[in-house]
Amino acid sequence: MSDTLLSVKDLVIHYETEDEVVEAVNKISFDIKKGEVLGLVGETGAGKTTTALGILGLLPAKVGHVIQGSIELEGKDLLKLSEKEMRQIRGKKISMIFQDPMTALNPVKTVGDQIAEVVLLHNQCSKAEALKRAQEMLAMVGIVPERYKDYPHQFSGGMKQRIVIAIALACEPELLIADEPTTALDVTIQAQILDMMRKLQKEQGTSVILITHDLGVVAEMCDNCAVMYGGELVEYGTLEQVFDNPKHPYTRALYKSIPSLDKDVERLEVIPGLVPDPSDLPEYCSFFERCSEKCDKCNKYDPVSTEVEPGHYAKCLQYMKEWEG
Amino acid sequence: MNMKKVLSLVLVSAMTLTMAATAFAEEAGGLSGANCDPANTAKTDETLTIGFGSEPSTLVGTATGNTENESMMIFSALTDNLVAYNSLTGEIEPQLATEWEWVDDTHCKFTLRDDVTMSDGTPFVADDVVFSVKMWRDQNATNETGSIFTECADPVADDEHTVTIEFTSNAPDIIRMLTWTNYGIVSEDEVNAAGGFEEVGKNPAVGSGPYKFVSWTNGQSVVIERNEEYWNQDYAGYYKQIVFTFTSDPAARIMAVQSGDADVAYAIPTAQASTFQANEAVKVVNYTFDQVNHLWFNMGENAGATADQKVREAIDKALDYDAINAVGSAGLTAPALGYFVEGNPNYNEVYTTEERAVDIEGAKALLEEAGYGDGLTIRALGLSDIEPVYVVMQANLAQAGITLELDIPDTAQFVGQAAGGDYDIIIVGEYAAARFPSIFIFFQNAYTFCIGGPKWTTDEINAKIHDFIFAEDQESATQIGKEFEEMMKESCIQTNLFPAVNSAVTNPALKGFNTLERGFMDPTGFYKE
Amino acid sequence: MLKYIIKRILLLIPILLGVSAIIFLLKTVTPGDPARQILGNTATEEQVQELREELGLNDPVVVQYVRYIKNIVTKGDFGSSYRTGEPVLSEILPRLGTSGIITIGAVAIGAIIGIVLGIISALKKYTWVDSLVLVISMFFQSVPEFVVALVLIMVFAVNLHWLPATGITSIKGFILPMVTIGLASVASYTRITRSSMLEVLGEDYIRTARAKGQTENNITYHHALRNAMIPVAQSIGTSLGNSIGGGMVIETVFGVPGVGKYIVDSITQRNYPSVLGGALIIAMVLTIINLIVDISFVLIDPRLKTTIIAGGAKKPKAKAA
Amino acid sequence: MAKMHTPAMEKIEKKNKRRKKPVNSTPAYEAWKRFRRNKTAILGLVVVCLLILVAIFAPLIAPYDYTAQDYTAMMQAPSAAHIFGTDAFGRDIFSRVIYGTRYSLVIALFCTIAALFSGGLLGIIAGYFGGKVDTIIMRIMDIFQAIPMIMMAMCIVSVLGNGIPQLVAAVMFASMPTMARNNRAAILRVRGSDYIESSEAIGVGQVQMILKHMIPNAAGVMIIFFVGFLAVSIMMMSSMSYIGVGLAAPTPEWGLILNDGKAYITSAPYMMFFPALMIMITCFAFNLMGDGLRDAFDPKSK
Repeated sequence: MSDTLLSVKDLVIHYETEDEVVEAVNKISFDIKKGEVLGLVGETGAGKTTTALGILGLLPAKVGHVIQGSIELEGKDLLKLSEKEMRQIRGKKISMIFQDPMTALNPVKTVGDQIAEVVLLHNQCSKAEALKRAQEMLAMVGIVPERYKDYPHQFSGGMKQRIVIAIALACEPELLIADEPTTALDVTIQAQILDMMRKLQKEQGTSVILITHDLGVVAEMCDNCAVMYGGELVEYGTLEQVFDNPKHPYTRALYKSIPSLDKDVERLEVIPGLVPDPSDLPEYCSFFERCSEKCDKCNKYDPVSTEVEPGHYAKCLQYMKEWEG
Repeated sequence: MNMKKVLSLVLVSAMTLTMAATAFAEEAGGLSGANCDPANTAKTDETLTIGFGSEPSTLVGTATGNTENESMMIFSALTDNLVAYNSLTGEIEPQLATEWEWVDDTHCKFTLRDDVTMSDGTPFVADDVVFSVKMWRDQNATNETGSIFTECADPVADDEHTVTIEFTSNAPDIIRMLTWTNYGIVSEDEVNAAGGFEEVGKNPAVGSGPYKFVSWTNGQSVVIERNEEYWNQDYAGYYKQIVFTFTSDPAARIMAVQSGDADVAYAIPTAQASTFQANEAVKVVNYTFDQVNHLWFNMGENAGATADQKVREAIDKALDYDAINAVGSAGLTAPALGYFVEGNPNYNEVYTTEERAVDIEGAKALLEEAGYGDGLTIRALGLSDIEPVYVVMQANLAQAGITLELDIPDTAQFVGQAAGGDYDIIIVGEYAAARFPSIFIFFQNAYTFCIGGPKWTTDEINAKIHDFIFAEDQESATQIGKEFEEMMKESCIQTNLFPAVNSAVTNPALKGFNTLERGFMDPTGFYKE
Repeated sequence: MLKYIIKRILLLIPILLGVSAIIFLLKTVTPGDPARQILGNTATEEQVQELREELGLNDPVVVQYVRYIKNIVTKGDFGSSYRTGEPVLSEILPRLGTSGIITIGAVAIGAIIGIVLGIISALKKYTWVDSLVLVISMFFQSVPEFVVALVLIMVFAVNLHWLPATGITSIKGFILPMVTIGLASVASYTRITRSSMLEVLGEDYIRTARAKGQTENNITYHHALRNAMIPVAQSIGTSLGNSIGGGMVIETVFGVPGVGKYIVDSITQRNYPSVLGGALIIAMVLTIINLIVDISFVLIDPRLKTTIIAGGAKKPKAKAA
Repeated sequence: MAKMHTPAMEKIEKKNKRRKKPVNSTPAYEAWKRFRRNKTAILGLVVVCLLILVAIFAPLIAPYDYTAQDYTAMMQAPSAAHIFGTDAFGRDIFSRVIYGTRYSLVIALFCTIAALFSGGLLGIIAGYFGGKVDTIIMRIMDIFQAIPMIMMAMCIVSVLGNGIPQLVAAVMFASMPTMARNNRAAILRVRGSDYIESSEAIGVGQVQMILKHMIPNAAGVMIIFFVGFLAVSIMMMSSMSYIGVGLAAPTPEWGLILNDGKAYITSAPYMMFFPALMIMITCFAFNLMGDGLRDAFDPKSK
């Protein structure tokens, strides 16, 4: 337990509006060790971002509600903390970077100020020291430090994402949540950003939750991998386990749909049907409609995540005794 | 919204007015410029603030022929006249001139005081009177001020303190005109020092009057202060300083008095002032000033339906004179039965109340005869002050099938239309306190530019007016006046509506509200107990 | 930056020509003869015609117009007032000061109250507070200006004697006119601030700030407010401009010698040089203020610096004021 | 069906049972749903409907003829006989205010339509064509803005006399600059959006572009201006009467009644209070409705 940084247990998050209730996250549990990079994979609407916002307590006011579950960071359940205590954690212990760098920075403040702000928030130091720290961070993310006086609109998309990362890592957080950090960037810039993130992660020993829908990025960056579908964690394991020996039908279907160089295939395999409507989820297995390996009992039970092999979990009826019965 | 004090501007520009104490001005009038009220003896350092409706363009009207009321009133505090009118006794009394006598039928010799100094410290001498008369004659050739000196020779200064002035005639009341505020004496040195006739209006350091000019902040205020070396020792002058401010909205002017920023709100529409009778925070002053509002029918060359006497009589029958009086003078006076104000020596009761009663059927019959059976539309011209009276007429005439359209332009446009006879009916009054040479001005074609009136006259009318002005004694004058009014009534040239009333709202503790001629207020008579 | 300023100033010329041309047209159409106004109603026709000749009023309109423009361009002479003979410029400038003070004060009052109410209703969206703010700010926009003015005089001058009822003999005389004009503009500022704040609070960089652990208050005042102020500043700029000449009704009720009252009085007295001079000077002040406002945006919003300096090419997606 | 049942879900299920058949949500329906939820906007709408009814049935509601003068009952404070009291001519203010609803609403409507077709149209053209046309139109608007509104109004009235068409013309000229600027901004926001560029790509003609694409999308913003301007034009009418260029006497237009009563503000405030109240209620209702419409049509700025 000692080296577990964050453990999420039975987390349920709903979005309640006047017309409908969206079950975004349904009973998710996972742990992250210090220095571990966990890839959170899944199609859009699978609840990845909601999980991240839930951890940081940034769910939209009046609409986002944590129904049940606990998120323990070093023994303390974040959901029980007051807003004031939560603020001390955000940016200090856990920080987050978002998808679209173009709008992630305040257009009317200099980048130096925006980095210095998080430093000033969490350490007792003068503005000058904070700005010096900001320049160090700029150098770390590969930007000329003297440009700390410039404004966000004077940087390209890739440069802006570097600044956002600089802000996130300025206070050397223990956990960095990156919500599709490179999706908005083109491939070449994407590779540079990912290399830089891996380098910084190694140096500072930060644990990272990398949210993406791009399996290639996961393969390159992550130690463990968690696959999400319909707000549930359908498979969890080390990179090798999940990539080389996928257990859950959805994960297997995902790999089939990746174009590979060595096999020349006329048409790519596509998973039939659509992602389930989160405001109208079935009681049974959410992947039932689209599953190619289902049996007639699959629409009666909602399977529980079972440990198929040490450290490799899958949420499918195949690995439960009800499968034969 | 009307920028200028409308009613009196129209009147004073074309007619002469007289000063008269009225029944309900709270003090009897008296010598203009002197303390009319014996109790006014104190001399203090207080400041009096008078709220006028509009700002004059000059403060020495007679230097450029300007006739704005506000400039006349301020000018009257700065200067003295040769003679003054005592409204109590009805006599003309000495002021700068100790005595005067007619030398022949056009020349009058005045003996002057020798103890008076002008505002620039120089003594007051005959040459100053010569200069002033020449100014009146040359600079005011086309208005009443100059009308009594047209084509007269320059006055002659017989010695330091006697002067002989030539007049157009020796009409009995011509000397009385010299009591008007226009005829304040100024010296040539003072006018030249201020930069000549055009400039003196802006910097009027002139005259020998009880107050001297201090400053004029354009758009804001004019300040005058007490003349400590004033020659007339029995005049105390309670206030050290008088400030004239300019606020066009009457409601705002009254509020200034209520809030204590001002002491007098001048020229408030009578109906508006009368709603403050019950309010102890302010005192309402109403006074008539020898002027009756007359309704004139256009009979000139571009006259419309009103050229037909039957139409004029139909209108006269349809009007409800009681309602008009109730709205026009807030019921303070009774409907007028003659051309002059009751109590004026020339007053004749020409109409009976029965003739004044409303007769809709009679009006309709007359309209039938005149060929307007199926309706008639006529246009009334006026400024916003008189609009309420027109609204009453509108309702009255509607009963008789006559549609009255109201044409209420702003002052500049009104003056052009009223002089050009661009109207069917128009309400204008005439200041007729005495038999001044310009009396019955609407008929006298000597005054080419006259506001309103019938735009029509006959030799017979002009002859009758001449006899009236030059009648030897009052009885014969009143008799000729009666014959003239009968003539007007017989061909229904005009109808008398109601005596004009001026109103003001003042600080309740303020006393000494004296009136000058033409309903002007005398700023120098105020005091507190 | 300089090129942009010069371009905007050059744009002023067609505007001034347009304004003077239209007023000249209106002048010829309006009845009421200026010469008659100067000489008073007792002057004879010959005298009036003689003065009309002297003032060149009988020349064809075009000749008068060209002469007027030539005077301004060559000698900077806006002609002198028919009424007082003073050069129009010297009469208008002090009045411009009075109107300017009142306008700046009014806009300040309106903006401050408007922005505060706007922020409150943005933060307290969909609560009764939001509706209450809406009702309060709407109230002053729904009552005619001169009614508000007269009521304020009644309350503060007549009953409480705190402030003078009319005139600006004392500085306190400025307070009521400023409050009257200011209150009327509160509603528009509230609405602009509210919608701008809501838009900004939805932006990503606000979420980034929250992710930094920043407090809600700081987010509102340091991050959100500054960005939200850009459209608000634009509306302050434009209203600063057009209310300079617009305070006519208020200046009349309070008896304040501002530019609005000066023009109204000049129109009534058919004092055309003053009307023309007044309108041209207001047009100039208007353009200069709008220019200053645009330039000041650069201080608030660095993004505009590039668009303004780069020849003012407005991006099609620019949020127009 | 749901993974988990929470109280919030029950509430919604109950509500869904009551709703009849599902309605296809057009933008207008969505806007109406949002408008209906906004209580203040509904209040505005109700008051406006009430005013329209009062205007239509004025003769039935008003106890007296609005021109009937009774000089024996001049300036009486509100009493049983005269609910709002009588004015300086003894006319019943309540009847005049009720008839005034007709004048004020009708003239406000004409003014707004005139303003929309003059300034509004110019704004749309300037916004759509941009470039040279835009600068020319905008400069003309600057010129009109510099000309004092009162001079324009005075000239129109002094030449054509007092009357409804002259008043509408005066309000139209006075409002042209602001109306043009607002509509231009509305069109600019629409012009920049992708669906306009895409329809240009498929070769849609210019006139058709404006009519079929631009105006429907900018309609939301224009309706907001339309309703907002109704309030502004009523206010303008009252300031026009204050300056003396409004309608001619006996018309019972609120601005005129207000102006008649202005002289008696300290001594007989009721003469001014009731017309001012009616103007306030009407402008209030229009403004609230306008604000509700703004939220409904432009949710992003809600």
